[in-house]
Amino acid sequence: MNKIYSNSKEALEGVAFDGMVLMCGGFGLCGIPERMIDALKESKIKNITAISNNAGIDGEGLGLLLETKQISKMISSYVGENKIFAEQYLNGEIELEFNPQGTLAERIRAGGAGIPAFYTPTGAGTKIAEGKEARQFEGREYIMEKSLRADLSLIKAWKGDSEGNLIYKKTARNFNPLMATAGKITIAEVEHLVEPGKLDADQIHTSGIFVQRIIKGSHYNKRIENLTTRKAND
Amino acid sequence: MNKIYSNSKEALEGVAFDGMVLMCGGFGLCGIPERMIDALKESKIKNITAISNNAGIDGEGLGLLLETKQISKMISSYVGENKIFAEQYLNGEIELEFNPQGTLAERIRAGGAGIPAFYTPTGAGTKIAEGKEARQFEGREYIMEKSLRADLSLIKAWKGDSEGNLIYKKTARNFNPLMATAGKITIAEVEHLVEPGKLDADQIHTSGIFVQRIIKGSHYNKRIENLTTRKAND
Amino acid sequence: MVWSRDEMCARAAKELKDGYYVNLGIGMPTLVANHIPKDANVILQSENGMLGMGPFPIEGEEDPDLINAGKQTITALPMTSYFSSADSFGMIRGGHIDLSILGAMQVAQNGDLANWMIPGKMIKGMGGAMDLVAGVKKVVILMEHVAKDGSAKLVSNCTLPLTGAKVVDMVISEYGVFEIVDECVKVSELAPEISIEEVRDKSQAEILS
Amino acid sequence: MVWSRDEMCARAAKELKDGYYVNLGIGMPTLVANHIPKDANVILQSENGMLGMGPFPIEGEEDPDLINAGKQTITALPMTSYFSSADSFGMIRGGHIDLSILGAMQVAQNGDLANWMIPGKMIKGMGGAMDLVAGVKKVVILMEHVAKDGSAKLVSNCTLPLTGAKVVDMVISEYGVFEIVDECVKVSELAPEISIEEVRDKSQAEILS
Repeated sequence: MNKIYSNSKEALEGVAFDGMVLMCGGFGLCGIPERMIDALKESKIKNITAISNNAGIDGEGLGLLLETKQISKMISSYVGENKIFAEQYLNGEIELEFNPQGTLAERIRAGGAGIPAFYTPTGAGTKIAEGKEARQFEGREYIMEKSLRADLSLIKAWKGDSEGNLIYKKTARNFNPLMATAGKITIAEVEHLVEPGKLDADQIHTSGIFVQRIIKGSHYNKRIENLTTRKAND
Repeated sequence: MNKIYSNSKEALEGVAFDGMVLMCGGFGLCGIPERMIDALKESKIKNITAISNNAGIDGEGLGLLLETKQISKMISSYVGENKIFAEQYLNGEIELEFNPQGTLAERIRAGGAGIPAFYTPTGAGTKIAEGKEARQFEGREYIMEKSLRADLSLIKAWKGDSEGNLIYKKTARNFNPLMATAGKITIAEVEHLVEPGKLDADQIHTSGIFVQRIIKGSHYNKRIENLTTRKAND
Repeated sequence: MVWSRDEMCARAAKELKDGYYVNLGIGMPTLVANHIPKDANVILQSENGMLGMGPFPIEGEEDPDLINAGKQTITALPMTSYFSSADSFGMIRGGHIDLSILGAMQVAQNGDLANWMIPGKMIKGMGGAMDLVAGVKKVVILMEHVAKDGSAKLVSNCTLPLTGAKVVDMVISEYGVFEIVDECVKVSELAPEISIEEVRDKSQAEILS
Repeated sequence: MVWSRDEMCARAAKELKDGYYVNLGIGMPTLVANHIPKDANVILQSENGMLGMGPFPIEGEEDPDLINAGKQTITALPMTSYFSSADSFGMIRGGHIDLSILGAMQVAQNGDLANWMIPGKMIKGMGGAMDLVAGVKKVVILMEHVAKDGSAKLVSNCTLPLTGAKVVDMVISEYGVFEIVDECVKVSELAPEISIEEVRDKSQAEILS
């Protein structure tokens, strides 16, 4: 069972299709699968429902797939800072479902863990609760949220081995480990691809069972959205 | 905010009381908080509801608290291999609630994560489903399970720092990280206590926010229940 | 001639395909690991929080922090990863394990399984069995065809409390291999010189050829 | 004399007690970090998956893999830990964060908060705000007392879509500090030379002394 593919285009073969539900890891531009997004752009697959915390920015991340109008619906918690998205949304070209960030994360985690639905206090008594079941537990109001799964999850890790075991770096972890569990097919893109045994078994964040395909990515942009620094003597 | 206590008896002071709900980490005798169990035995606290995957064995783990009749109810997935427990159960001295192991784990995880209830396929159509709400999602039957929290969680880790950050070792991890999140007070017992910065931030399994008190344990028995070996040339 | 326990395990091992993630139950199912073909990369999960379970340790090399779900000392492999009980059962419940082999007290022809409790007897608990049968893609039961008291274990309806409803896909006993399809038991393979009539005689379930 | 933005942040920082785990929202709340007393060990959480957030990096030392929820480059501390978004919001929703400081468009006297959406305008999304107000033990709003168009922000009922119902515990504006207790706004502290009448004049909510 070889999981290693030589490049992102090959990794995408046979698992991407028009109308698919896609999960894409990352928070802002931090920890996004840059090379797999490139391959998805090249594939010209369209009518994608994209589940991703953000929509990238113009020219970066999922912003690339918005430019080519490959995405028809987004499920996100925050899509600010993206002019193309705003344009397409106001034109009615793209559908948008907002989820509170924690609800989005938990729905994905539930999808991967075989939990079809759960109750959360988040959004109770707000617009988000409309059309959802509300229910009291011990005198507090909660709403029922359903799990999310994807036909394909594209995730980014720092290190991976040929078995699909993954380790993430710093805040580039974010949604990646959850999405790895919720994809019918998960493709991991890693900066360093190593032999099994090179990763400490206690430190593996995503077990290989969740990863069907893996590629070593390269030429990372890792663009910074809000470069913020202080003077050395602050 | 000093979290370090010099021994298990001090760590227990003011946070254990008759009738409390206790979570105790470990799977079998692997990864159990040995020294904190000793302190609990010494405390003579009684009428404890103990949430723990197993009940220890005679003379080890929660078995110690069974000997002294400090436990009045257990919520567990498996209590085999414990004569005292069987005796007390058949005498009606102790109440027992069986949870499927994954349901037990998920109820605890939910308790720590602010999820009051969730649906699971586990146990649908069995005795376990009796008295619980059943519900179909996409044509399959699920049952609703409620979260668990504890007044006090006693957990065991391999390494910890003074901020309460923890790293577990091998299969001694098991229920410990979940129980850390679900205790109103969590006391962590570690084999190695280090300064902050000595643990790699990417490798920390339990963030310090979940740990209110920490002790360095010692004199570990780490008894093996089923010693199983093979010949060197097998 | 009925299969020996060893032959039953060997037959069960044939269900473990290259690349499969597998959970083996406590008891006879654990022994199936000894029969996995060398050329098949089968990865064993242990529900106490480990993927990539290795063989038992050489004497003196046992580690009390490294046990399987049967609380036996085991070893790790280069591809091993460890995780919490919540993550482990997320893996199981979420349908990521390809196959599980478990023992049984009774299997009904509709796939109902009873393997955890005999009313009136001291109950040890279901451990992870209910989660495994609810979540794993394919559930294979490895069991003696008939109970020690002579009663049939392959039955039309389970009389013992269920571990899971309509969860069993296949039963392997000393008499052969039986698939449960559309709530019927179909013979898939018989042990040498065993006739379907013999199987029917030892079963209370309806056995289709 | 109303407080300056800096004074407002300094006042908000007084709510951060030694040992508190705190989440600071994007914008003015982020600046509160600059006013944390040196002797208080306040630990900052960033909901994108970090506990123990350090200061902004020195120029040239920024790491694109290390950002806060505002997507700003930041640094780690010796006690820092990283985790997934699911674990991060488990921490938030589970009530483990002691205090959160957020901005607002409107706060109602019953504690309702509106800070994510103006109907008819392009919506950016609620991000983690709804989870924070639902899960954090104490929610403090740091805001200008009156909107740019002159309308009151401290109101009897929110007219904008809610971020959370009955979630606000305290409001800090340039006019003072206001506690929301039993669905009433009570003055807790006033900026120098500010009278309660001035506050009432700038508010649409009923203000109790």
